[in-house]
Amino acid sequence: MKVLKKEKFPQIWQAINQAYELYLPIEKDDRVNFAQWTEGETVNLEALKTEISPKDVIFPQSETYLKFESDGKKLQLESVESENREYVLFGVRSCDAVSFNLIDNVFLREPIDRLYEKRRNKGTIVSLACSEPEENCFCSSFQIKPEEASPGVDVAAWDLGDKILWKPVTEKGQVLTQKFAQLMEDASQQDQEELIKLQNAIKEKVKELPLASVDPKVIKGELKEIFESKVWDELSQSCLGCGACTYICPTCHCYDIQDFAGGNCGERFRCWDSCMFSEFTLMAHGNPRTTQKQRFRQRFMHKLVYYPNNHGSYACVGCGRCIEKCPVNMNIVKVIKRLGGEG
Amino acid sequence: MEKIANKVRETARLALANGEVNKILGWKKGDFWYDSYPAFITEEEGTASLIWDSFCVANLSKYLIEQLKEDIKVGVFLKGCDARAFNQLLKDNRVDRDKVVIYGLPCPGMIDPEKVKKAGLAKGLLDVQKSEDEVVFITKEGEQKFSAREFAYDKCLTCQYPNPVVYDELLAEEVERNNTTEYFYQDVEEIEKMSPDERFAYWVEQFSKCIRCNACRNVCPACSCEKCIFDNSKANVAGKAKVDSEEQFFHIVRAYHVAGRCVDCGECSRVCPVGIPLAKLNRKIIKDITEFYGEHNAGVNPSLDAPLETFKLEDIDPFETRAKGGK
Amino acid sequence: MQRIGVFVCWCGTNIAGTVDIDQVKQAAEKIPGVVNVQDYQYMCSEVGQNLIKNAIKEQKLDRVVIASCSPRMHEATFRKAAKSAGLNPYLVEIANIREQCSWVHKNKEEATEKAIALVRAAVAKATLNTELVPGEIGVEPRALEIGGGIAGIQTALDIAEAGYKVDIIEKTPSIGGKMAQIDKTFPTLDCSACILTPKMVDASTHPNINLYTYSEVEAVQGYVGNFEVTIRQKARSVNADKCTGCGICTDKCPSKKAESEFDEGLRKRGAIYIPFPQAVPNVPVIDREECLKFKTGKCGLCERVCPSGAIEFNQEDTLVTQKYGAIVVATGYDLINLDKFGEYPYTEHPDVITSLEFERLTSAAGPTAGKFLRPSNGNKPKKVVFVQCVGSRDKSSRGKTYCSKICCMYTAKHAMLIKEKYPEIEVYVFYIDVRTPGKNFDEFQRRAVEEYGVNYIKGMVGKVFPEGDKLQVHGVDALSSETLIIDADMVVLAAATKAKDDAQELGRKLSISTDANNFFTEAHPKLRPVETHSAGIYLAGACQGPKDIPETVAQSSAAAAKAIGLLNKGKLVNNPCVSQVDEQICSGCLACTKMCPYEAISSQVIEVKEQGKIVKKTVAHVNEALCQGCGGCTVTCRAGALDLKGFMNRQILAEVDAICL
Amino acid sequence: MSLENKQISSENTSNFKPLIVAFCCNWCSYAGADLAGTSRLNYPANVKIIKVPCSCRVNPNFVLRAFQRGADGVVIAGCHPGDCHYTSGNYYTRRRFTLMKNLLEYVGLEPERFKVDWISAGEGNKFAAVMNEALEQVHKLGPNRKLRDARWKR
Repeated sequence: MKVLKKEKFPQIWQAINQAYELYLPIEKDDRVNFAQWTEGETVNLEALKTEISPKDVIFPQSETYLKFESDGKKLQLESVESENREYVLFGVRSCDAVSFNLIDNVFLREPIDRLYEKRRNKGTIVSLACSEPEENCFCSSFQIKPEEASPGVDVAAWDLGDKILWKPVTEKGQVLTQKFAQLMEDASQQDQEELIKLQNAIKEKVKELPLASVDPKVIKGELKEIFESKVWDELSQSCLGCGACTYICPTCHCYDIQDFAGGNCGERFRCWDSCMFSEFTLMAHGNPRTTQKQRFRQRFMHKLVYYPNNHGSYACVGCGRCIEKCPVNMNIVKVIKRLGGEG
Repeated sequence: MEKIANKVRETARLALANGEVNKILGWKKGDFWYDSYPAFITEEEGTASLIWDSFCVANLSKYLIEQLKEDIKVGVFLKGCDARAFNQLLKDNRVDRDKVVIYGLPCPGMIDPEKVKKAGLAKGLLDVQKSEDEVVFITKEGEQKFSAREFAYDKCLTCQYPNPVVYDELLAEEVERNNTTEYFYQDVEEIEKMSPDERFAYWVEQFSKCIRCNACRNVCPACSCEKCIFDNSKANVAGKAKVDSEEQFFHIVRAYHVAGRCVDCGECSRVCPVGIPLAKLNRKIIKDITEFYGEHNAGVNPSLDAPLETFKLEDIDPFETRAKGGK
Repeated sequence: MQRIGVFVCWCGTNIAGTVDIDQVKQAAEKIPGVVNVQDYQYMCSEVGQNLIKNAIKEQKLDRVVIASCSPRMHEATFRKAAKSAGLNPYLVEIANIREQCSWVHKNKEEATEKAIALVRAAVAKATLNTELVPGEIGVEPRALEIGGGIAGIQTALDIAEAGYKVDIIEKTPSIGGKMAQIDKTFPTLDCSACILTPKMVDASTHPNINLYTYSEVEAVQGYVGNFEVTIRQKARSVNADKCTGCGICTDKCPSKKAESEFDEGLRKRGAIYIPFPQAVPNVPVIDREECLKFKTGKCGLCERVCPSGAIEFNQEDTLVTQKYGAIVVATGYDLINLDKFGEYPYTEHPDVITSLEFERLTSAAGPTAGKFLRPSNGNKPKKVVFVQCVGSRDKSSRGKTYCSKICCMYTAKHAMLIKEKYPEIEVYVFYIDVRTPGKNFDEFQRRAVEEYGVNYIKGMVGKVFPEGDKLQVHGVDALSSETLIIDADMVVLAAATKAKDDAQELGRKLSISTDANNFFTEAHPKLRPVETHSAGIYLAGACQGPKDIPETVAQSSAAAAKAIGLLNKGKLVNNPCVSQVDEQICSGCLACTKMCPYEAISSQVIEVKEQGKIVKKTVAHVNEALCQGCGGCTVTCRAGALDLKGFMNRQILAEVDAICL
Repeated sequence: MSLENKQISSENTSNFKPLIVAFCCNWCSYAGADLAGTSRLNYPANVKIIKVPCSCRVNPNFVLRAFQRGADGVVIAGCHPGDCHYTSGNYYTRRRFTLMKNLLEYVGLEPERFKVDWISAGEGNKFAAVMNEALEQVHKLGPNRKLRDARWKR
């Protein structure tokens, strides 16, 4: 276990940036989001949640598959090799770190999504424990421990005031640590004690959170029964059908494939899509889900029923972003509660 | 506001009880102090959960498009901006006035939770109450009073129509808001003062934040098309790629499509999850329309022609470069 | 994939001199969808056309792009050729590489590059072209004549003679118009009434002509061949069927304060009146603003004296709707208001008159029974000054920039009429230029000078001062630079002509345009002088611009010929490039209906299936016969539910893309 | 994390060949362009015309699309107000693009890059003059990068 003094931050950002692409929560216009670090950016590790989840680092909103060029009537294809260097994603909260695993479940199982795999393998994830969980956090509802490193992260970190505690977890994490060890110190006994104190404090805070009692297990019954529940009619009424929730959500991972036709050349790319949109899964015959109720139901059935059936865990990490961002304050917590009979 | 809230509940209960309407659209309270959200009530007993507080910002009028597809009569609570939105929907032939009973709510201005959070007052906050020009934050530890203006949504600070412009029943006395128009175009003027390159840099930075979630469009009462051109892949006007030029295209066209139809509710800016100040585009167009064709407040009087659906022979002509001739 | 043929025309050296034809061909061959590329020296020649026809058949082409001169030149030619080869003519696109390329660019490399881009754009558009089939619409065999002056009468008679029904709408109580007010006509000096009144009678008695006098156009709907016009027949307060025209009522009417419109205010008329003795129809009308019965409720004398009980005080305006195949607009002109011409005290001094007032003063049927007397005192004038171009050729805001065209001639006529009757009266004419083109016109004017001794002074009148019972005319002789002061007894002003004040309003009802001076705009100033841009609506007479009688009559017969040609067709083929509604996408906001200049879009309620339920939905509906294909609605439609066939959104976007490569 | 490369390949300004897309109404301006041709009035070859029935057929989408695709300038030309073949189409054009032009300038486009003008069928001179002027101004400004799609290769 190492310790990294906060005063060393500028140095380490610079150092990491030389060897890797570095993604950090960066503050711009009062808003904090993950972005690639460049000299002079304001890094904000205090803000608990970035506005949008960091999933776009491992799964960019748009990604080109291949480019094509036509010389006269012959079409030449050129697959796009990711030119990205290895990258470090620093300051990921536990919930977001877990979301990566959930997306892995989809993309890294056969048939493996090569593009995703490649990008994912190039990343070293440094998590940062949540010292101050917020009122709309409910990660504990999904057994996520904000005080600990989530499975899958390469380095776990905790904020100890003027320094962070740095614990490599995986081999990749070790490599990263070794590369920049000269900027760190070994953690002292006192640091270890402080960590335990911090972790206990976080646990206490999490228990006190207003949404601590949210429990997706209240949703019981057969799939068909849940699917046909009257509750969907009621809940979906206020949904505007925008994709704000899906695009800020750390676990939503649906995408569309489109072509950009550029005359003599062009490219095929994938881009995020939202099940809330009317054109989602549009096929030649039309759309299987024609009403907002169906689309709304799809999103939550997927997160709370289908995905768990397929992968054994809920496709929600309780980050609370949708609670914050939904224009009409509809969110997964209201859905869980209502499906569990509350209401 | 609590007194009016009682009236809201009573009005809704009566309307359902005596069969005046089959459904009520109002607001309910959720888990948090700021969580006032749209409620759709068909049973008399359900009306007890209705509320009216400083967070009832969601505009209920656009829901009428879907709701009125059933053969029912709907009672709806509308604030000043919501009522303008309703009129715009009426003008666009999207709602049937005869199937709607409007309960007007003069609006004292809504409180922006973001501002509360930014001021560091959100922690442990249990309730927020507003009376006159004061806002009271209630926590376990006690109460704190502030000027309400400090926490009002930006859009409420320049609101010109706090009182509903259309209603069947007004549930409270009209409010007076001394919002001068002086600041109305302040944001627009600031941008106008920049050089073209500065303006472009400003907007590129704003637009590049866009995640294409369409919240701005979907919340907009002027964006009521059955199928938006941006949702129509056959229209071939925009892809979904996260590319600057497509974001610019989307936002410019969106602003143009609501030109002369925007009711200035500011919802686009409010709901944008990444904070793009979209209303500044709409305000620019409102400013230009006012300057060129005279004041037109969309949704205030739906019988007036929308500026882009009509013309005058003597309209200004910024284009004529040379006198006619040379035949 | 389409099978597109590209045909590049050399146009001799017109194109080939500046554009490298081979390069264009090579580039065209590479465009996806293009299967056949050929060039020829003159593609529009029979050989060239056969080249295209054969290629269509042999190569099974389903689209044709011709790179040649402007489509305005030969699009029709090539479409016809394609059609004869079995290809829908709307699958042909033209790349304009002559007028818009080879003729305006000198650099061969650049011109070739541009020609390639234009071909690419045409191919891109053609790829998305669809077969279009023009529809057929019937033609109502009846014409409407708006305006009952000489233009309207002539047109109506010509159309009626051809065997079609014609209705004349006249705003005033009688047909006849300005010509009826005129005393004599130039250059023959024959009596205006003598030649006009027989025509008026012909019109009123012709079995194919129906008069709506004292009537106005309320609304116009429909389109070429099928106009639906609502006519407002204003309440005459006299039952025309019962009235015998005996005139007792007009004699007995106690109110005699109104100024006679026909006599330009130089005579009074009763509240119930017949505008002039030869009026057609010879039925009086009650001026409700003057009538004591209407003003005070008392009187009703006319009702009591009428031997046939024709007076009907409670008559109301009636609206008649009638279908017409063609409309001729012949609403005529007016003289400008002289209020702003303070230098001539027209409004203050009774002896300063307009030329039209002069006509009444010299007319045998006029207020002075043809005796030329000063309106102020009834004495015979000794000196008369004519001032030309009062408001004509005047760039200031009070006047008109154009030449009123008729004034030089009628002033010469007026001068001669005075001299003919009263050789002792001195006559002066102030003029800027004397313009007398026209058969026997110049000879006519010269006679005024040479035979009658009219004093023509080149120059303008600065001011007219009333001085005792004289009018002191201060002018400048521009040729001698001398200042002239003439003690005149009368001053006659050749006031500029102007379009009718309500021309624009009528234009809007008819969807025809007016120019900066409110005269109706012809479809082409040279080649289509009597047509408007709205098919089936024609122009006759001074409503299109200042004209004298012979010109007016000639144009009227031309308009009649056009109208007859249309009515005679029986069926019309309409432009297939019209708007269409995608009912699935249409939200029914109907913004398009407000914008459409032809009222071609209406709303309709359709039933759609939504979630298994039948739901009623309002959508826009395009009347293809009305739509002229401007495409303005497509921009009003935010969702793109409206699109214009032949110029679809996708086609234009494809052109933009292709041009920007 | 956009698909775009950070920089649009920098074009050599000295060889800068501006592209101007001109939408011309069929009845006046397209005919005006033809007249410029029959009168052999020169204007640069970089002006490329798309024919539309009326200037009111021009959708703001088309203008934006042209800029996306690398146009350095866009011109809409229609009949003079009052002379519209369809009586009132260009009055709508005038309103629509008065607002649109201002909006485009508001988001940073240089005013010289987007023009609307009225050119009658008889104004071949004016057509050439308007195009020459547009080109000259755009040339001064250099290649347009605003609103442009980096994926599009001209």
